[in-house]
Parts: sequence; C-alpha cells; structure tokens
Amino acid sequence: MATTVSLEVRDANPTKALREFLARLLTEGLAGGVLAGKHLSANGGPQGAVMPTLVTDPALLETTDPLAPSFPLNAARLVSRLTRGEGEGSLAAVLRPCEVRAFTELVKLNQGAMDNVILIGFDCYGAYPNADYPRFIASRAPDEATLAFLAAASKGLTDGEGYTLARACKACEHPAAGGADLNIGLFGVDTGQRLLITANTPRGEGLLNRLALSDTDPAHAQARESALEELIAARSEYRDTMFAETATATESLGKLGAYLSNCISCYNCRAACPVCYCKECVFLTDVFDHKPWQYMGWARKNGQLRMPTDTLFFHLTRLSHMSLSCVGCGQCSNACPNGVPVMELFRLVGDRTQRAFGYEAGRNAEEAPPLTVFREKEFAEVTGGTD
Amino acid sequence: MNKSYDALVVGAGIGGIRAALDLAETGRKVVLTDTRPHIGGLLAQLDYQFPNDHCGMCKMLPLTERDSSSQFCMRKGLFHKNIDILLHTDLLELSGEPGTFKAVLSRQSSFVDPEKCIGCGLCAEACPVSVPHEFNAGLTQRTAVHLPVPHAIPNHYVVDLDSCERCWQCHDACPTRAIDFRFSERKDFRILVASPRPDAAERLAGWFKHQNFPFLHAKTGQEALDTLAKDETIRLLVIDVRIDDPDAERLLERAQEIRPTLPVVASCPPEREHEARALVDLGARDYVVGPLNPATLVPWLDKLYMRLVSEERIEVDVAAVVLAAGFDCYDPGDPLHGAGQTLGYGRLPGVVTSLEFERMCSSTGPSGGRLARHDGQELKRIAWLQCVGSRDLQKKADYCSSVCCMISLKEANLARKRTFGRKGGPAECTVFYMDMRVFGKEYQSYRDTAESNGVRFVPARLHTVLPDPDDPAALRVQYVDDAGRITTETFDMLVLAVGARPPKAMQRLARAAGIETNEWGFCATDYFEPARTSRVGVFAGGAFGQPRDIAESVIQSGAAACNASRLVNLFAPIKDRGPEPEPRYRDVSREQPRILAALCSSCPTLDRALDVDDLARRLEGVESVVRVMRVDNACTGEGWKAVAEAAAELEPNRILIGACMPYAYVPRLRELGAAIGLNPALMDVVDVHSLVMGAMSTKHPTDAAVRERAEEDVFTRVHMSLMRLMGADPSPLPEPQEVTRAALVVGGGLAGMTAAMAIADHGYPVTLVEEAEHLGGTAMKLRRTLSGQDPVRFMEDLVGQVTRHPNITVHTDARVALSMGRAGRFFSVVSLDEGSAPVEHGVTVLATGGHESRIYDYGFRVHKSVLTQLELEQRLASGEIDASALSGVAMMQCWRSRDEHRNYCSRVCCAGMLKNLLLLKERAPDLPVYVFYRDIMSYGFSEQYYTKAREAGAIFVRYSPENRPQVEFEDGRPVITAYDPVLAAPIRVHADLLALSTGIEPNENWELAEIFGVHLDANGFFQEADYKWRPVDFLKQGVFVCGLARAPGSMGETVASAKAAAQRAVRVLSEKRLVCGSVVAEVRDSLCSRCGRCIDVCPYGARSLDLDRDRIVVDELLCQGCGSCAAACPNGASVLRGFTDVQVMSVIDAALGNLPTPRTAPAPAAATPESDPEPATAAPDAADTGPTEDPA
Amino acid sequence: MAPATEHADAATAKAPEAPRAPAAAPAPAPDPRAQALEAALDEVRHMVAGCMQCGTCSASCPNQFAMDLTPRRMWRLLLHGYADEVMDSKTFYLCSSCYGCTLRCPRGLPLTRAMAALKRASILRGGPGQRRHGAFYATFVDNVRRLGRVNETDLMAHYFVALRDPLAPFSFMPLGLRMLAKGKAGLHGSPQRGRLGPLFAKVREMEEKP
Amino acid sequence: MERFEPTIVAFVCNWCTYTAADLAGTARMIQSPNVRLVRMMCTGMVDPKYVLKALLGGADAVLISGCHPGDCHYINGNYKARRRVKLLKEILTGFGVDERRVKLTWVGASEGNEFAETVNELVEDIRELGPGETSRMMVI
Repeated sequence: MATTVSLEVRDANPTKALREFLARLLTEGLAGGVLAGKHLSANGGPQGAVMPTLVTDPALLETTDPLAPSFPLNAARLVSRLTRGEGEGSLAAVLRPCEVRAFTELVKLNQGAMDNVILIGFDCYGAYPNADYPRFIASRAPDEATLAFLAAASKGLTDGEGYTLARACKACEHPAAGGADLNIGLFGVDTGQRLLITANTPRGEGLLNRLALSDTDPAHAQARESALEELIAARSEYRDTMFAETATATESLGKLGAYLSNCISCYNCRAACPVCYCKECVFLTDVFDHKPWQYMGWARKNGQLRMPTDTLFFHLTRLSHMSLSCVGCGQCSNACPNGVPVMELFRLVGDRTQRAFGYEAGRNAEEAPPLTVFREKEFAEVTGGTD
Repeated sequence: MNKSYDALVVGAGIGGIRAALDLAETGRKVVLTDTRPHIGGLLAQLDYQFPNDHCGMCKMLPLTERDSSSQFCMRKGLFHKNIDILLHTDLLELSGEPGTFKAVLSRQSSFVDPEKCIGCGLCAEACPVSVPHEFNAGLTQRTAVHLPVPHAIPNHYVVDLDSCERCWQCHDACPTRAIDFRFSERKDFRILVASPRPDAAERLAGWFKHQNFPFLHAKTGQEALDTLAKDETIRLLVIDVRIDDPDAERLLERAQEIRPTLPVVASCPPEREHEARALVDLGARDYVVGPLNPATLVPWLDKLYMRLVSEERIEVDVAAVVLAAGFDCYDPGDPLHGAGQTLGYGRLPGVVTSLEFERMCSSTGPSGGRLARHDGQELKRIAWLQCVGSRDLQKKADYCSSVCCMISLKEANLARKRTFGRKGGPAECTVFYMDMRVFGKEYQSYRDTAESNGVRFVPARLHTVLPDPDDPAALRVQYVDDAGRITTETFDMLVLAVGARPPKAMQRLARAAGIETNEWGFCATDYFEPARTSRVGVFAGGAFGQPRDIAESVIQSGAAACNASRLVNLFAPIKDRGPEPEPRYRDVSREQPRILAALCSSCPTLDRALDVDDLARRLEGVESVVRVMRVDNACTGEGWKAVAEAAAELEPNRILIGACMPYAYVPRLRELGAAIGLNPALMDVVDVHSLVMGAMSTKHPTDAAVRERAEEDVFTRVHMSLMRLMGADPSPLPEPQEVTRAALVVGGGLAGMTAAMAIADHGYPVTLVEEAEHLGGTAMKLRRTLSGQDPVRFMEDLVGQVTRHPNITVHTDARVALSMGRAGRFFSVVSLDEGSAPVEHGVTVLATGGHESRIYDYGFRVHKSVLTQLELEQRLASGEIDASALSGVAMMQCWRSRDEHRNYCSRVCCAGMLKNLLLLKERAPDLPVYVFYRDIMSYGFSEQYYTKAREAGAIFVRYSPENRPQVEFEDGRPVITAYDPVLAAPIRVHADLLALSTGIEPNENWELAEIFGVHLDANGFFQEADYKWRPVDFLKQGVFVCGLARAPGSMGETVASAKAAAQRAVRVLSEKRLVCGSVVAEVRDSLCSRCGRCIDVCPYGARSLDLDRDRIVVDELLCQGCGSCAAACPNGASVLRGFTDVQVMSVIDAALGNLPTPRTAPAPAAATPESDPEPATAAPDAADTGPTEDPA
Repeated sequence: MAPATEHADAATAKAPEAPRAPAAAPAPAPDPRAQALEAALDEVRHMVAGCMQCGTCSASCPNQFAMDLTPRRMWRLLLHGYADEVMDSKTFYLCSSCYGCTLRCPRGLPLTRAMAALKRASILRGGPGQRRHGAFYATFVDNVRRLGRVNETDLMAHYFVALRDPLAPFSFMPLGLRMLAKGKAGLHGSPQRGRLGPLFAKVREMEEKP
Repeated sequence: MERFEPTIVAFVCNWCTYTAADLAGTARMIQSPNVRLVRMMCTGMVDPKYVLKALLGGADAVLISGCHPGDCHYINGNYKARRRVKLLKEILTGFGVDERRVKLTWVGASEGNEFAETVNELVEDIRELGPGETSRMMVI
C-alpha cells in the first residue's frame, strides 16, 4: 500500500508549499537539482511562458510554478537528456503525468535512465495551448493566476474568454502520475490547506521517510480517489466523443488525406513529440532525398503531384513507429503551425494499436515495447489461423 | 591429365552435402557425385522433418564467406566455389593409396543438354510413356522425359532411357534442340559380333537397317581378338557364349587386356544364361538372351548405343573419399522379402508406406498435400505400424532403423495438422509399436506432445488387414491387446513404417570402393570411429554405416569430413596453402551509377512472346542505364565474353543480365567480376523467361494484347532489378578480420581430447583445459563396450597421444575464468593452480562432458545390493561381483529419466544394460535376470544385442510410468513388485542385485555458458544452433560443442561429434582472414539514437552497444543478413547492404510502374490499365477521389 | 533354472496360482522322468527366448479363440518358469500346425515346433490334464494310423471312449447329426485303411534310435 | 467489360516462399500476372514503410510471405513480421483499408501450390473489393 502524506499549505498558497518542498530536497541533499516549470519573467504577462528550468540553487526557486496551466513542451525529452549516460548527483523532476509516461517510454528505448532521477508527478488538471496561455494569464501575477486556475479547475471551470484547455488534456484519462516516484495530490483536496503526496515506488517511500512528513487523514486520500475517478470518467467520455469524430473524419485514406491536407511537412509534430526519439527522422534523411526524375515519374502517373510529397506516407509511418508509445500529451497539435489535429489522430490510432497488443504506453517501465518481443504462438488471426 | 580434387564425396544427400561443404569451406576442392539426377537424396522427398516438422535445410549453408556458396533454398540446388557436383554419376573403381587415389566415375547422360533446356515442358507433353514417378513414391505417373524433382533450379528435363519407347517425339517437340539421341553417329558405331553363327552379322545388319550400325563378324574368338587388335574403331563387342577358340570367358579377358575401356555385351541361348551372367560378373556390361528377334533386340541395342556414346567416363585424382550414399527404404512390396503380402500392401489401396504417406502430405505430392482416402472420402482414422522391415529376423533385419518411430510421430502430427479445422475434427491417429524409440535429444517431449495432442499409442502388432465388409475402402485390422484379447478396429489408412535398407547399388559400390559391408549390407565401420571404413582413406558419412536421423547424419558427415581433411592435410597442409588470388575490383564508390544491361536471346521464347527490341529501347530509357545489349548465349562462355567486351568498352559500374534461371549464373558473376574488375555484388541476374513461358504455351503469342502484357511484365521485372542494382552500395565491405590460428578446447574427456587431436593434426596449436586432475573424463570409467571392445586401452592410447602431441598444451586442474572476443579472435584466461594463463585463440570447443546421474532412491546408497549400471560394469570387470554366485539380478531402466525429472532419453543406458546383462549371462548362463523397462532403446545395430539378451533367457518386463515397479528389501535383498502386462498379473522378483540405469546428466555448464555467451537447454545441455542442421555449432560463431555436453551418446557418437566440431573449428582456422557476406548489416552512426532495438531483435547476437565508443557495432561475421535490425530501426540508422530503404522503395516504385520511362512519359493517360478506371467505381465519394492533397 | 518370480497377490492375479518355488532349493531326488521333462521344457524355452511379446503369434492363430492361454501368454509363462500352468493348458494341443505364427513372427522363432515340443513334453509328463487335452490328439493320430485318413465317425467314437465321460457324446450330438445329414460323416470304411502303417512304423523307428 | 486486374506487391522471403513462388511460376500455377515479387531476405526485414509505400503507391494489396513458424532461416524473423503486420492492420483498417489488402502467410519451399492458391485467393478477394483507394489518389 502506497504511503500518502500530507504537505501543509500555508497562506492558502499550494504553489508556495510545493516550492518549499522542492527547496527542502535541495537543501537536505536529497536532490542535486530540480527540474520544474518556472516563470521566466517574474510578472507573468503575455511573454510569460513557463519553461522547464533546472535549478540547483534553492534560492532561485521563487518563480518555480509546476502547477501553472502552461505546457510549452513535453519535458520528458529534457529529463532524458539529463539522465542519459553517467549522471552526476540525482535530479528531481516535477512532471505532468503525460511527461512521466513519455519518459518511461524513453527509458525503454534507452533514451534515459530511472536510476538517478526522482520523478515527481502531480494531479494534472491540464494546460492551455501555447497560444492561449498568454491570454489566460493576461496581466496577473503568476501565483495568482495559478491559484485561480486550480480553484476554477477543481470545479470543472477551465475555459474562458480566449482560452480553452487543450483538447489533449480534456481527453486525458491519465490525470494522475501513477508511475512517478511521488505524486502530488490535488484532486478533491482542499489545496488551501494541504497537498497530498503519495509514494508509488520504494524510492518514493524512502524519500518520504527522510522528509518525515505526517501521514494524511485517510478521508483526504479517499476524497481524492473519488475526485480522480469522477475526472477520469468525464475525460473518458470526452475522449470517446473525440475518437468517434476523428474516426469519422479519417474513415478512408482519402479522408485521411483531406484531414492532413494542411500539412506542410515541417515535421514540427515529430520534433515536439516526446517519444519520437530518433536523432533525425528518416523522412529527413537521404532516403527521401528524391531525384527530380522520380518526382516527374510520380507526377506523370496521375498527371499531378502534391508537393511537398510523402505527407500521408510520413504520418502513416510515424503512426507505425510511435502510436504504440503515444502518451497523448498533445504536443504535436500544440506545435503544428497549420492547425492539423495531429493529437486526435495519434490518440485514436494509439488507442487501437496499444489495445491490440495489450500494451499501454508509459504504464510500466518493465513492460517491453510490443515490437521488441514476440511469442511463438500468438495473433493466429493475422495469418488466418495457419502456422 | 586427370582432374584432381582433394576429396571425392559419393552421395549428394544431406550427409554428402554436409561432408562436401565441410571440406569445401576449408578450401578443399571436392567432387560430389550422386547416382540420382538430383541432390538432396531422400530428403528431396521429405518436406517436413522431425522434431520441428519443418525443413530448414538451408541452415547448413556456410555462415562465413557466405558469398562463396549459394544463398537460396537447398531444394533448388547448391553451389559452392570449391564443389563440383556430378549427378547421374556412379563410382566405378577406386584404385591407389590414400592421398593418391584414382577414382573412375561414370556419368550417365540425361540426353537433354542442360545448357539448352529451358524447362518449357513441351517434350513431356509429347512423350507417350507413362510410368510411376519415383519422386512421389510411385503415387503419380511420369513420362519418360521428365523432371526428376519439381523444385530444382535450373530444372532440366531428363530422359529415362529405360522407359523410353524411342518414338523421338520429345526430340521433335523441343524448341531449343536440347534433346540429343545421337542419331547421326550411329554409322560410326562399329559393332564386332563374335559368334559361331555364320550369318550373325548379316542378320543383324538386316534388322538394324534403320539404325545403320556397321556390324563386323568374327567366327572364332581368335578372329575377334585379331580384329580388335588391328581395328581401333570398334566401339562394341558382342560375344555369343557359344564362341570357341578361345571360349567366351577367355575372349572377354583378352579383349579387356587389348582394349580396357571397350564395352562388351554377351548373347546366349536361354539354356546357357548362367554363362552370360558369368561374363557380366567378369566385366561384361549386359547380356541378351536368345532367340533374338528384332522387336526386342533393336530397342535394347539402340538404347545401349545411346548410353555408350553419351555416358561419360571421368577419372579423377583424389586424396580422400567420403561415402555417403545413405539408405533406401524397405520395400514391403518386394516379392522376395516383402512383408506387404500379409499386411495388404499393394493389394489394399489404403495400405501405404511411410514414404508414400509423406508424399501425400506434400504440396508437391500427388494430391497437393490434401489428405483423403483413395475413394475421395475424408481420412478419419489413420494407423501406423512400426517396425515393418526392421527388427525382423525373418526379413534379415536384426537391427532397428532408428528413424521410423520419429517419422511416424511426425506423420501423425502432420496428419492432424493437415486435417485440422475440418468439420469432423482432425484425423484420429494410432501408432502400433513394440518400443517407441525416441532416443534423441528432444524426442521424448516430441512424443509427449503427440500424446497430449491425442495420438494414441498401442503396444501391439497388427496382424490381419482386410477390407472392411461395411465400407470396402476402409481397412479392418486385428491385433491382440496386452490382455490377449483379439481386437478389431477399422481404419481408413494404414501406414507401414518401413525401415532402412542399404542403398540398392550397395554391393556394386562396396566393390568399387573396396570396402567391406556388415552382415546387413551396410558399410562396416569401426566402433570407436564410426566414420572409418575397412579401407584406409575411405570414410563413411551420413547414414551410410547405420541408419541415422538428420542430426546424427550431419554429425557423422562432419566426422568423415574431418578424417578426410586430416588425410588431405598430410599431402597439402592448409596452413601452407598460398592465399587464393583475390580478385581486385575497381573502386566505383565515387561514380554515378552506370548500368549495363544484357538480355539473353539464345532461346526463342522471349522473341516469340514480345517485342524484345522495343523492350530494350524502353529499358535504355531507365535512369542510369547506359546500354541494353542483346546477348546470344548468356548461358555459355561466349555470351559472357560478349558482356565482358561491352563492359570493357563502356566501363559500367553495375551490370544486369536478363536471362533464365538466375541462380545458375551466380558463379558466372564471380568470374565476370574477376575478368572486368567489378565487384559481383554490383551485378545481378534477373529471370526474364519464366514470366513469358506461360503466355507462350497457353495463349496465342501473336495476340497483340498478350504480347503487350508480356512486355509490360518483363519490363517491370527488369526495371525492379535495375532499381535495386542502381541503389547498391559500391563501398567496400568491412575490413576482413585476421584470424588467430589456434584453438581452445574446454574439457579433457573423450570428446575434448578427440577434438583437440583433430585440430592439432591440422597443424594448429590447441590449448586443452581439463578441470580434473587427469585427462579422461567419463569414458575412462567404462570397462567394456557392447560389442566387446576395450575402452580402457582406447582411452589410454588417446591420453598418451594427446599428451605427446607437439601442438597440444594440456592444462589439468584448470578452468576457464574469462573469455572475450569473436570468431577468429578470442582472448581467454585460464586459471591454474599456479596462477592464470592468457590464451589467444580463434575458436573454442566446449566438451565439458556429463556424468551418470545419481538420485538417491530405490535404496540406492542405502543398500549395498543396489547399484548403477556403471558400477555393475566396473565390479564385473574387477571381479568384485561373481556372477556365478548370484541367484538373481534385476535391472531397472529409465530410472528418473523420460519423465518430469529429466524428460529425455539418455540413449546409452539400454546399451549399458544389455552389455552387463550379456556379460552376466555369459558367465552364468542360468542366472535369472529381469529387466524392467519402458521402451528398449537398442537403436541401430545394437538391436542384435537385445535379441541376444532375450535369447540368453533374460526376462524383460515392460512397465508404464504410471505404474512403476516397487522395490522393497528383505534382509537387504531387493524384492521388486511389478505388473507384467502379458501375464496381466503382478509379479514379484527376488534378486541379489538391483542395477539402475540412471541416465546421463550434463556437467555444470551455466558458468561456461555465461563466459562464452552461449545458451543451455532446459536440461542443462548446451543448446546447439539448430538441432538438425547445425548440431555442433552455437548461434555464436567460433564456439562449438561436442560430446556429452551436447547430448548423451555412445563413445562412437561422442567421437563423431568431437570430430564434427573439430572440422567446424578448422573451417575458421583455415582462413588467414574471415570475410563476411555481401548482404550484411551496417550502422549509420550519425543517425543512430542507440535505442538498442536492433540489439533486441538480432537473432544472432551480432549487435552490441560498444560502451567505450558509445555506438552500436555489428559483428559482421555473426551477422547473417536477415535484416531484422533494419526493419526494427525507425529511422534507417540500421541498414542491410543490398536492401537499403532507397533500394527497396525504388523497387516498389518500379513494381507499380511509378517511375518515368520513355513509353509512359508522353501519354500518361494510356500508361497502365489501372490508371484508366471505370467511372462508376472511380467516383463513389467525392472526398475519396480528387487530388486530395492538392495544396490549392 | 530356478524361477525367481512369483505372483505378488494371487487373489487379484488372473494367471493361475503360482508355485512358490524356493530360490535355491533343488529337487531332492532326481527323477529321470522329471529330468527329461525339464530338459524338454528347457528346449522350448530356448526356442522362444527371443520373444518380444509382440503378440503376432496370438493374433495370427486361427484356433486362438478356443485356447485357454493365448500363445503369447503361454510363452511368457514358460519363460517366467510357470511350467505347470503351461502343461495344464490345452493351448498347444489346439495347435493345428498351420505355421501362421512361425511365418509371421518378427523374431523368426520356431513357434510351431515349440508347440509340438510342448505336446511331446506333455505326453512325457502325463497327468489328468494331459489325458483330457491329449485324448483327442492321440485318438486323431491313432485314427489316421489305422485308417489312412480321418474317419470322423470312428474318430469321435474312440474319442468318447478315451474321454471316459459318459455325457460327452451328447454335447456333440447336434453337430454329428448335421454332418451325417450332409454326408460329411459316414460309417463306410476307408479304402486307405492301413496304408500309412509303414510310415508310422518308420517314424517310430527313427524316433527310437538315439 | 474488362476484368479488374489487381496489382499486388508481394514481399517474399528469399528461402521458403521465393522458392515456392519459383515452383508456382515454373508450374504456371499463378493466374494473375499482376503479382510483383519483391525478394527480401526474410519477412522479418519487411519494414512497415515498405508496405505503406506499396499501398500508397497504388498497389491494391500487399502480400508478405515467409517460412512457417519454427522454420525461419534466420530463426525467428517470421514471428517479428507477424507482430508488424498485426500493427499495420490495426492502423490501416481504421482508415478504411480492408484488412484483406495486407496479407501475411507462411508458405514453405515446396508449397508451390499453396503460394499459387494464396495469390489466387488474394486476387479474388481484391477483385471483389475493387481497386485500392490509392490507385485513384494522388499520394505517394
């Protein structure tokens, strides 16, 4: 049974309590550095993106605000960089659940290691798309905006004038970070009073022991569980509607073509994707360095050729490569300059492929990616039952 | 001057192929012959082989220097640069001494010129003959001119002269004039007839006026001899046995002296046939019995003529000979020895042999693999009857054929698989047996699986087989069950598990090779050295000396090859062999692709089917093609010369040949490459004929649409090949690796010492590491063999030889502590008493042995009266046990074997039991001996000792694992209670001694497995690369396994596996540098994210992450070019040479006609049929059609 | 040869009661008749020692249906040392020497000869079983010797006398009547009478010579 | 009205199915001329890209065929292929590509008639389905 402790919140400011918690990790030598979202301009404002920042000096945690509803990029790849190869000291990373899951996938692909990092996840209400966040924060002070968000989100009120929660978040049925060492509980919790911290791993347990925080009232944990369930139910419903819409919109290859017709082959989606771990996408290598006569040949076949080419090919290939690892963070859609609903497509297909292999991206670091293993007797239906 | 080879291998079945490859891979030149017109022997007819019920023959192909041999299914054929294959060829004579043998071979003609035959089949269509087809075990018919096997490539027709009716229609039908019956040379075929009959020659000349043979006549023997002496143009001598002065025998002898190669035939009146037969024994080729008449004589003599003028006598010098002619299947229909009569074989169509059943299961068989009763009804109940023609003294077969039990299990599996999913459920399978001999490594579990799948095992012999009165197509069979009740059952089919017999021509072959045969007609071999025959320098491979399964045959051939190689080495040591001239290839890596394409037009097929000029014009328009030339004879030297000349002129850096049967040309490409200095990896051959052959024979070739279609097909295929070639990587292969030419052998028992000796005899230093204080291992504990040899002396001799061998360093009391590196270059550390010693070596042989299991049960180690068979053997030898003082001995087989404890048969226990039993009975004939057993595994020729044991009066009591004998002790003497199934009653046996067959266990191997990066099987034996085809290899190259560490076996079998392993090791050591294949994986490091997926999927462990350099590296020798890594890599950082993304994708483009070509260029609308869709189907939904990706 | 086996549990055993032969207790007085019998049985044991109990003999025997022991079990009993059970059985007397088993035995054992040897041993041994089972056999041979061929009526008459069973004729009556009706059995004499006498005499002479 | 002749790209393994295809070819068992054989060393090397490329390039169906399970020349390539094909089918069927357009089979070296049967069946299936969508689309 996982241990859950209570982190006392003073001044009704959970962000501050979280900062203090992180500062303790640094000052007590439990972590050599903290990676967490931080307001880079103290005043917030339109330019006030919240970027993951690696802080080693506890004094500099003052604008750190992991709970801010801003999600400019999936930090899993940053943690991957910080943990690949031989690490120096240990790192604490405060991540959204989808970031934790993405990182878990990357670890399976040898792109990072769990050994030297404490993963701290939190109950995630979601975040605004990059374009919306400035409109959300407007001219408010960062903490004020975040507290307002938490208060509103706990009542299910996230959308406002000019800003709506990202669709990926609305459809996310994994709002809690089950795979992280520690998870900060917010759902159903009176965050003006306390935050709940749950240890999911032995390492998390050890950490909580060292920090000697008081156990929580089981009622608080229970309340959180119920709130989580409710949230998941709502999001699953949203997700299913989204799946149905997307499935209809892409029910044929022709429609899929139309769906992707705005794609300009900028490959931003793959650059933003946390689990697209290739150093360079194959579509950017010489393999797709076509000769002029090839283009002409293709054009001649039907009399015309859409340029840039290989759009559908690219997305289908990326689906075959990454849909099994897709954690649904939505950064692909966030990154698309032309508003192609990439996330919806990947979530839809990822759901299908992951289900087909009984796999769930990011669930467990021990679970082998489906294409790296096989059994002698399986999927007999693929070959019509013959072997 | 004779062509000379290092070795002659007779028999191109699996055994012969293994031996030939083993020798060829070490650089030895081999001539491989087979009397059949195809390679593969018996296995050509067996599509499925136990214990995995699939083929996998291709796994025998070389793994290093893969390019020097074929890289395709061995059912299609085989080539290796060091092997010459002569089919339809027999060994006539072997003279001379080991090292300098002279072999005389005779190659029969197929009458079809393989260089001209295009396999179109028009000849067979014309042939009026219909005879049973050997390939389908007589279940189908063939014509006289026929394809011997369906899948050989190139697959040429052959004429079976025996069944030919001489109508010559095939000759007239052949479009390429490939069939030659030598009509025109008859007038020069002078025949001398030695007959007292005055008009002999005139009469014959009259009969043969159409053939026009010149006949000469000699009325006396002397006259005949005089004519022969002065007339050298005589081509045939016919001796009438009635000739005198001198008589026929003398005449034959003298004639052979004057003209040793002159063929002689005899003629005789019926009453003097024996004289004619005597002449044949003296060397006459054949005889004919009078009264002669033209209707029979003319075809006979004409066929004889055709054979004589077209058969080829080949003399070769060879240093060593390996005989691997395999075995034939017992024929229950044989009128003399057949068991078919009583079993209904040949009378009832539902009774078939196992070979026939195998063909029925085959896709190339008579029914295309569909199993049915002969009346077309569903096959519901099938029975197998074991030991038909084996273990049968009445059939002169007091031996076990060793393979039939497993074959029947396999066939039962197959039958169930083939009938699976059918409405009535899979066929019910029943096996009637005496002992199920599942003595191979995984065979017991194979049987268990069959049993759990519902195969029924009945320990009984069927006796009566009759048609079922209610259903005449079914069989009613009767047998007596254990309880003695006569039982009647009905089956749809009865499969006779026919045993093995020596090959048909065994006597002739034995005489020609000068070897002795054993009492059953198989090659007589040495007990400790089963690859040795009675003649020095002539070795027995495969199943030639004893019926064996695939794995054992392969091992046996390896041993034979090793012996041959050792002998050859005395005459031409590999070590001193100069480096082969390596062809130098031009570096074209900086050039743009320039492809020369050549289309073969020697056969009229292509021209008839399409407009070749137009095709060539279109191909010339393909990117990178510099010229498309037409070659008259791509299949002959001239044709290749024309290509070479064009290449010299145009300096292309890629060459594509469009011809028929591409496989046949691979060796030619090497030659061409050497001639023009272009790497053969940048050349390819594409089949342009088979595509149009169908069109030619079935459709009217002048139909324009058909011609256009054919042209399109051929164009596309060539285009695809051009694209693949265009993308071929011209950069050089990875630098070959230097080989450390030394070996490490771990284990100093029989296997280790034998392997060490074999390697050391090839001149390579060997380090032999033994854990114990002394060399010897388990075999040292034996006192006697089943057939009476003295293992102690043998072992002592071997230890002496090993200790004295200048190339062997022995470390006793030593262990390998560490090993790293790869094939050709290992570095290991041996820890010794006095510290540790580093060893550099190129190969490792693991021979860590095994031991008799000890399980403390049945009073073992509690009562002195209980002992193991090995202990009994030792005490009998030492005299500690006095047989005559005993009042009764009990023996228990399969003690804690073949069950959940150790689910394998240890193979040697039954022989060990028989050995002790016979010794006891020899010393005390009246001593009661009781043997409790499950199945007696006296496989092969050890069956005779089982017979002897029974005859000596020992009582054998079968028990089942569910009902094991119980042992109690009265005054320390064992009392065994068991159930006798025949008496249907329990019995109690009071004995003085209880000897347990405890089985063989491997020694602790896991640590070594870890050190050398190899695997163990579920029972702790080393896991070989492939049970059947690579029994002494590991997946990791350069490490080999033999002896008990691999699997239990007798001393002879251990020696064989050790030699086979040594031969594999010598294969690596024989190279100064090891070269990888041209289809090999590479890493594009700049793209690689080191995710390790490629490492996970590589089946050979060829990939690893080099931590020092932080990059993925490929061991190009381990890599076999499967491309799994390339498919697993998401971004093409892992690449398989020859199959890069660029290549494959442009091939796909070419396949779909998506690349520009001159014809498609100007008129896109009329390009291909697909681009001209029906309006109705083309626009069902607006969203689906239009240019959906139109940026506008 | 000292049999060392016994039935563990005679109650459950279907085979006849086993004599508990002491492992090392030879018969005290060597009776020449018993010795001859033992030698005769040893000869049979030797003939069938190679038996693998495959059951082909039992299956191929046309008279097996009437036998009390199947041939296979009989050989087995003999090898196990149960001579009395074998001698008491009528199996070997029912052998009609068709040679079916000998022809088909995969071990090539001389089974028909073994059957004949058992008959001889049985005569040597005597006893009530022999009289009962041997009666027909002896009558048959005698019938042939006297008449030159089998006369069914005469045969049966002598057989009934030899059986010393007053009820036996009645059990054969229906069959006898049917045979009479079909003319398969008659009372007429045989023209071959006595023709085989010299043959029998010669055989006896040969047998009596050492 | 001319019958629709589907174009099929067949990725066949060098060892088993290519031999079977040869056998079927020499025995002239294949009725459809539109099967384009692409020889691969092993089904385990058939990159999903290739299948997609063929389908997007206008193939009406893709056939992948190799050694029977347990018979792979490269030990286990066919097992890996089976997972990849499973994945592709999951992806493509969602986009309205009929499952039958991507076919994986095991065909042993001597099973020429099985290969012909497989191809002929596939041709029939595809005739029934009609041309693939991409043959009418301008996509590469």
